[in-house]
Amino acid sequence: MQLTLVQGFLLFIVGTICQFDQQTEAFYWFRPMVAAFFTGIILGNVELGVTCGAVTELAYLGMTNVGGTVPPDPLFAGIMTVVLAYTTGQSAETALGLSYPFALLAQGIGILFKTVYSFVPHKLDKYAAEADVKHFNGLIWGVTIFEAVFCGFVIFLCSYALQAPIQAFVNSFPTWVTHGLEVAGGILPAVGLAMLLLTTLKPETYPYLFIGFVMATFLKMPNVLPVAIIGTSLAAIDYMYQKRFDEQKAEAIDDGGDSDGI
Amino acid sequence: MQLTLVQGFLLFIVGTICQFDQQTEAFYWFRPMVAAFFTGIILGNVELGVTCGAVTELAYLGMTNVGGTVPPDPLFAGIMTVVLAYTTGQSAETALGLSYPFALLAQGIGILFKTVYSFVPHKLDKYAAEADVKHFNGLIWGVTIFEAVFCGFVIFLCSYALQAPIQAFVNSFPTWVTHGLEVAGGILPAVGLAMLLLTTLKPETYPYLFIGFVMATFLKMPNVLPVAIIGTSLAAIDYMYQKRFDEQKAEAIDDGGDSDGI
Amino acid sequence: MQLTLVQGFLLFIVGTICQFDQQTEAFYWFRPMVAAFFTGIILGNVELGVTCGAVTELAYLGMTNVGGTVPPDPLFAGIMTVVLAYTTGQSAETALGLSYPFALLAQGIGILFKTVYSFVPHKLDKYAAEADVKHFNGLIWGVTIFEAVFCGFVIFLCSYALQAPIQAFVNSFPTWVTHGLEVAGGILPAVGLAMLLLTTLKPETYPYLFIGFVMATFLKMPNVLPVAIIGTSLAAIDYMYQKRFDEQKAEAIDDGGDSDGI
Amino acid sequence: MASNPTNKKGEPLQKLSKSDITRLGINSLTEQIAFSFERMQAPGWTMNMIPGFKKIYGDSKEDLKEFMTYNMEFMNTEPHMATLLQGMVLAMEEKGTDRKLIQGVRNGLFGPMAGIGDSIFWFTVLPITAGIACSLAKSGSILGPLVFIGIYLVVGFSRIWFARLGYSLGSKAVEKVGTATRYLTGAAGILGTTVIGALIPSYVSIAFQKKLVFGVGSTTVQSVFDQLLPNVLPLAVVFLIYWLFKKKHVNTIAVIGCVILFGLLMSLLNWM
Amino acid sequence: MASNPTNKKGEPLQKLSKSDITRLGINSLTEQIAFSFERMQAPGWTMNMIPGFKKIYGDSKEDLKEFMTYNMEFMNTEPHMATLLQGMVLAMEEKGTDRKLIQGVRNGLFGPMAGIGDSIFWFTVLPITAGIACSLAKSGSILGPLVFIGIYLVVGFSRIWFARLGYSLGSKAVEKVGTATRYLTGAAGILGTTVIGALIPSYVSIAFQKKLVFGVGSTTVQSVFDQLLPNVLPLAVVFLIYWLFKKKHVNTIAVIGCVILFGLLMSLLNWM
Amino acid sequence: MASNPTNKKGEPLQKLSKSDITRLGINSLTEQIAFSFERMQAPGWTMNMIPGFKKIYGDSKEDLKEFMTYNMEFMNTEPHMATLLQGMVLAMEEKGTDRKLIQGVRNGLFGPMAGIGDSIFWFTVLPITAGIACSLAKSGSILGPLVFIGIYLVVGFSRIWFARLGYSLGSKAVEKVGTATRYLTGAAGILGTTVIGALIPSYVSIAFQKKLVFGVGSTTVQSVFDQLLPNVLPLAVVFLIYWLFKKKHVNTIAVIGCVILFGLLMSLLNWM
Ligand SMILES: OC[C@H]1O[C@H](O)[C@@H](O)[C@@H](O)[C@@H]1O
Ligand SMILES: OC[C@H]1O[C@H](O)[C@@H](O)[C@@H](O)[C@@H]1O
Ligand SMILES: OC[C@H]1O[C@H](O)[C@@H](O)[C@@H](O)[C@@H]1O
Repeated sequence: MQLTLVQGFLLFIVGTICQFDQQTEAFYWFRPMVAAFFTGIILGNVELGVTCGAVTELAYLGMTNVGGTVPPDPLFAGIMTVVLAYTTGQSAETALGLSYPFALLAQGIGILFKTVYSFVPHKLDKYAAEADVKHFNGLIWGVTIFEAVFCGFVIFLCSYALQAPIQAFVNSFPTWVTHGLEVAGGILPAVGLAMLLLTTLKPETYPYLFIGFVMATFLKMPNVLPVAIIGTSLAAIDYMYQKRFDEQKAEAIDDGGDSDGI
Repeated sequence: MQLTLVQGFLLFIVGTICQFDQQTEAFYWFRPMVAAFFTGIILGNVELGVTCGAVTELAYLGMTNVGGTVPPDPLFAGIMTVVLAYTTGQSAETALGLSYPFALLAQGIGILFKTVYSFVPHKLDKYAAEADVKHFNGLIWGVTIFEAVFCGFVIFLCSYALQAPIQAFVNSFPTWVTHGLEVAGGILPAVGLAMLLLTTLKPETYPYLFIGFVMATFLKMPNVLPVAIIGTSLAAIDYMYQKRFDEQKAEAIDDGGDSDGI
Repeated sequence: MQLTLVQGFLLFIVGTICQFDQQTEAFYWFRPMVAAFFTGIILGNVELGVTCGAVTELAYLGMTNVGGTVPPDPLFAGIMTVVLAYTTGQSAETALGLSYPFALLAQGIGILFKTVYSFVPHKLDKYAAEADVKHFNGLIWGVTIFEAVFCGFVIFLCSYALQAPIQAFVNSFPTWVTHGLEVAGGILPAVGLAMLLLTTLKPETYPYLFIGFVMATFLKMPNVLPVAIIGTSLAAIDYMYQKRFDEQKAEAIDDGGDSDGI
Repeated sequence: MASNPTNKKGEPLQKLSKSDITRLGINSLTEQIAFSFERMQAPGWTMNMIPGFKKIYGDSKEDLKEFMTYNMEFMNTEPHMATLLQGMVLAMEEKGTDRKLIQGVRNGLFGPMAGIGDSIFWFTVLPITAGIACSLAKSGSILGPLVFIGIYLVVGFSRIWFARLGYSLGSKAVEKVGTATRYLTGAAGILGTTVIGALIPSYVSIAFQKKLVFGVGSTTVQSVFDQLLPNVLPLAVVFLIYWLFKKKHVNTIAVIGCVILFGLLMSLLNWM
Repeated sequence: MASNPTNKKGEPLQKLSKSDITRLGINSLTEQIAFSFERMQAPGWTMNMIPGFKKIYGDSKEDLKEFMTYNMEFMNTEPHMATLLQGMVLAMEEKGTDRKLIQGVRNGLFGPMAGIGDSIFWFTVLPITAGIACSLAKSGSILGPLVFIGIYLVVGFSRIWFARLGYSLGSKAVEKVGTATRYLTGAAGILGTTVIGALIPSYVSIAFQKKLVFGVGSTTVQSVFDQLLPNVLPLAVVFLIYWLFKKKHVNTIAVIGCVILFGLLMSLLNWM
Repeated sequence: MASNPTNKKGEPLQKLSKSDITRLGINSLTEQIAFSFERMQAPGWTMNMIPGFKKIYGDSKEDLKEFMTYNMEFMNTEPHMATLLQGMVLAMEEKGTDRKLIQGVRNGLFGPMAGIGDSIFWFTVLPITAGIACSLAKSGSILGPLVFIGIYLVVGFSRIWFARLGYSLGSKAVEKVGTATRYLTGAAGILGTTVIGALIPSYVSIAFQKKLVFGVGSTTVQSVFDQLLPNVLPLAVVFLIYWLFKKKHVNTIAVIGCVILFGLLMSLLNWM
């Protein structure tokens, strides 16, 4: 099925809004679950949107921008999976595979913006030095909205305007490339996790990493909540000991002081 | 099959003895496993008694009177399940369901006694003030035996004398009521556990609750023993630290005191 | 199939080398995995050697000489399993069963040597008192090589020279004896473990024994590595606390001393 | 502690023999006799100790009066733990310890000790014994009940051992009693709480009907809870009731009533 | 701390009202606005606090200059934690705390707090919410996205609560802020690391092709790794990348590039 | 410690070079040579260190006599740990440390170190290596034994590293050696005990025959034990033997004899 111009335009709007949300991380509308739902509404097939959203959400769970990194884009993946399932009539799973290059494209755009925008803080420094709140805020909002609109426009292009050529380009990828990108996609979440370890991993926390790992490897859990429960429990136990250590010390000092009188 | 008068009378005796045991919690003869066994002997079908005892015991495992609460009565459940299986020829499982109202009846009686008997300690206070051991002990034994005999008699009524009308009454319950009581029965053990938490749950022990919960949820264990083993291990580890804290403190005080001389 | 004299002789050499390695525990060539491999090469059927090695290795995993004990001999088991599979044409598993008496025989020889050799250190004491390094080292190497060669020779006998009579003797065992020895073989590793507990089990480490036991009983793990990981994690956590205890103490002493001046 | 304590008649206190303590252990099989919501185990608690007390204090009515009166205060703990405490009380009486202190120890301990006792006897010994007996009994073998009865004979008479343990603990310096009980309640709390945590999923059963779905779509309600955390409903119910007890001071009977109403309602709605 | 702190104009500082803090919480929904690799969240971080700061310091341009300038330093943390820190900063500003100290607290905390925030929001809330929503959505029911949107509305506006928490923490004596944050980061580290440990096997997927065998024999390559330790490859990859970051100071883009090349190579070799 | 220690000839002690330590590591591949129940590893232990000792003390026969004699005392530990201890001993000899102290360190450590060494080498490295090798070898591939041999070459020559570690530990102040070894044995104990706990169910196999039932009923004997606690029999056997060793001081050969008799008996009765 083909998209109409109106649908293309509505996708531009949804894309812009969700991309703005992706930049601020305010309400998580950039996640496939939500973006695909909106896309489904626009295309007049809510069920398709919801189903594709579920499939894509699970596949992109590990794709986080923890530490300021930019992963294959979940927003583009969410929208394009629905669009491709709609236009090609393929299953959600197949469409998910086809949408992967678009997620990579958007990843590239994201990196570009976050690099180029390095000029922004320097300008802001100047406004700060003048306590010029108006220009300060203006610049901030301006560049953010520009990025959002830009991405919305790319979505418009991918889904409506340049549908044919983009798809042709995508289809020209040999299988080994597509598959290779998928393999890489499976490994990519390791980057986010390693990044996170930079802040949480210390000699004292090492043991807990392995406790979590062993739990997840050998227990059948529906999600990470039981591990979070155990993690919190272990943290609480440690907290109590640390507190007693400090109290002890405080008391010892007092007692040491008092003992003079004995 | 019908019960004979002799069998009814023997059930009265067994009921009285087991109920006395239920009040003192001396030998756990009030548990379905034992009571049903005795009932089977009386009815001349030991195997039936044993089988029904096993089924009922498992169903009433959570029915404890921890904290002085009164749950649906395991003793009545044990005896009546055998009686009903015997008289109706139904399977142990079905008889278990049919015996539930009797367990509720006995629960009511139990609550009544424990409430009404609140007059007893006041009398005992008086005897205590006079150091009148004879009356003191006499009253105690008197009321306890009375309750036991009363319950024995109710068992006699339920199983022999009023067999027909009671069953008619029970059968008049609509299914949704019986099922509703079953649902409630499934939840009731939570009362005993919550009660127990009132004494054991403290900021320091919270983490262990969740450790136990996660273990039981995700490991396939035949019973709670492995958790008790782990609980004991964790308690021992904590004990060693607590002890070191105290030793440390003691030493610190000493050292503090000694250090004057340096 | 029959073994040739050359093969018998080569087995003598391999047996001697591996037995020497068993006495020094240098490279673990005495384990069935390696010894059976060499035997397979000698018999011209490497695959048979490798397969028998795998089967035997797993069965003798628990047979360790921890604490200086002597278990049913893994080296003899490894070699004889291949030899018997080769000569009788039976499967590796059956050959493993048939080789068990040879492992027991070698166990006996091992115990004998380690007992008789108790005269050695007394002689060495004398050389030591004279600082006579040459005789000291000479005696050490002499007795060790003698034991290795002796065992190599027994292997030669079992596999080539006395093949027939030994097998006849072995076959004369009634089934209940063979099975009884197998039952005992299943229990024997408990001796090594109990021995090890003599050095590691203390009031402080008791809890960890049960943690390991429960993990292994209720988690499906391919080997003991996950437990070692958790054990290391728990050791690290304990280490951190112990260290803090000591620091605390040190500080307390200091502070106690300092407090005089306040 | 008074050196050479005497009873009110001025006679020196006597020592309890080992058989006195054994007798206490056997007596305390009836520790829970005449239980009522008013004072719970106080009657049996007091009664069990009278013979031992008389041995120590002779036939001084004055002393017995005081003893019976202060012991008739509210008391409730797990019966084996009660025996242990009774042993401690008699040991302290024998030393002529101040009754304020004895009362303090008793009142401070019966709650926490209930926790450990219940964890051990109600929540570990019972399910394991029952589990074994049921597995033997399933096919109708009388070995099942016999094993059950046998184990509980041992459990019952273990009170003799608890009486001795309590007596020897109570004979220690009061200070050590304090330290020992502090460690004991600490360890007890951890063991007890761990076991309770594990019992929640196996004792409490609450789940929505298998076929109950949300208005839209075909996902069942229960599957969503299972997706969140298996056994989350039992856990939630226990915490809800705990909270009702702790913060709202709702009484037990009312809670049981609510549970029954809830069950009926769920049944009527065909939700569970 | 100066008693009766004033702004540069000599006017006494004003107190923030509860609604000022609420407003801070709402403002901070845009804390990550204008993100760039150069200073990351600094622009949004600064912008969000301006209204509150003005309330305290009045329209003293001098003070605002200083405030905006020192806040424009590099900043990156998990957004909810940022809100909490913003609350602390404003509370400290209100007390006229030395800016060196404020900066110290901020710079010392944003890293560790990112750890806990990411563990909670990215790695616990997201997969659980997604899991539930997906299970509802599988059959096409709009309940799935609606639940997702609903939960994240709550998560979004929870910033109001984080702002209040931060503000009340920051109002404490500076010393206590120190102790509190030390305990917090300790606990956070443990929770975060445990969760990350568990995510490694479920988020990172790397395995050799099912049919890939060693040249000789028919044992598959992957089965050997599984024999050693299931999920050992994901674990190894995470540690490898961690090591590249930590010891070799490789930058993120380079690592991502290597991962992609590696994927292509494995695909070409038909190994994965 | 004497400043400028000398040998009996009055010559100053020499320093060991790195290659001397490497040589010690290689020598100690034969640490267990001439093993007998009388002194166990003493001969190899002594022999391995002679070259290093001669390097330090020159050709002073007097010193060598003393050295060889005190080292010929009973000694038994895990071979890699022995290497580590040898390194420590030579380092202390080099500093002219009092031999009483050296002996103290050695005798205090060889037991606990055996615990950790055995846990690591016998009970972790061996089963894992064997597991991997067997999975490769199952189908007859020579990769299995080759991998096994390869890993154990590394394990064997790791003694060089252990010698160095021991030497550097021993060079520290004696006091620090004490602290380090205390922490080491603490951690070792925990790791070792955990691993042993896990090995009990997988190494010790004891179970009643599948078809063995009690006289009455059809429940099998083994199912009752499984109902109580899976693997309870292996656990019980290990504790029984442990108790025989610890409390009854039964010797190993006697225990092995009993086990064999027990096995024959069970086989005869057709119980196992
Ligand atoms: O909970 C403490 C205690 O309460 C009541 O007295 C009885 O139900 C006992 O069985 C229980 O142990
Ligand atoms: O890792 C901290 C932080 O880094 C970036 O700012 C964003 O990706 C946030 O989502 C993340 O929480
Ligand atoms: O148990 C310590 C030690 O004892 C003996 O010397 C040998 O069996 C070694 O393999 C073992 O490591």
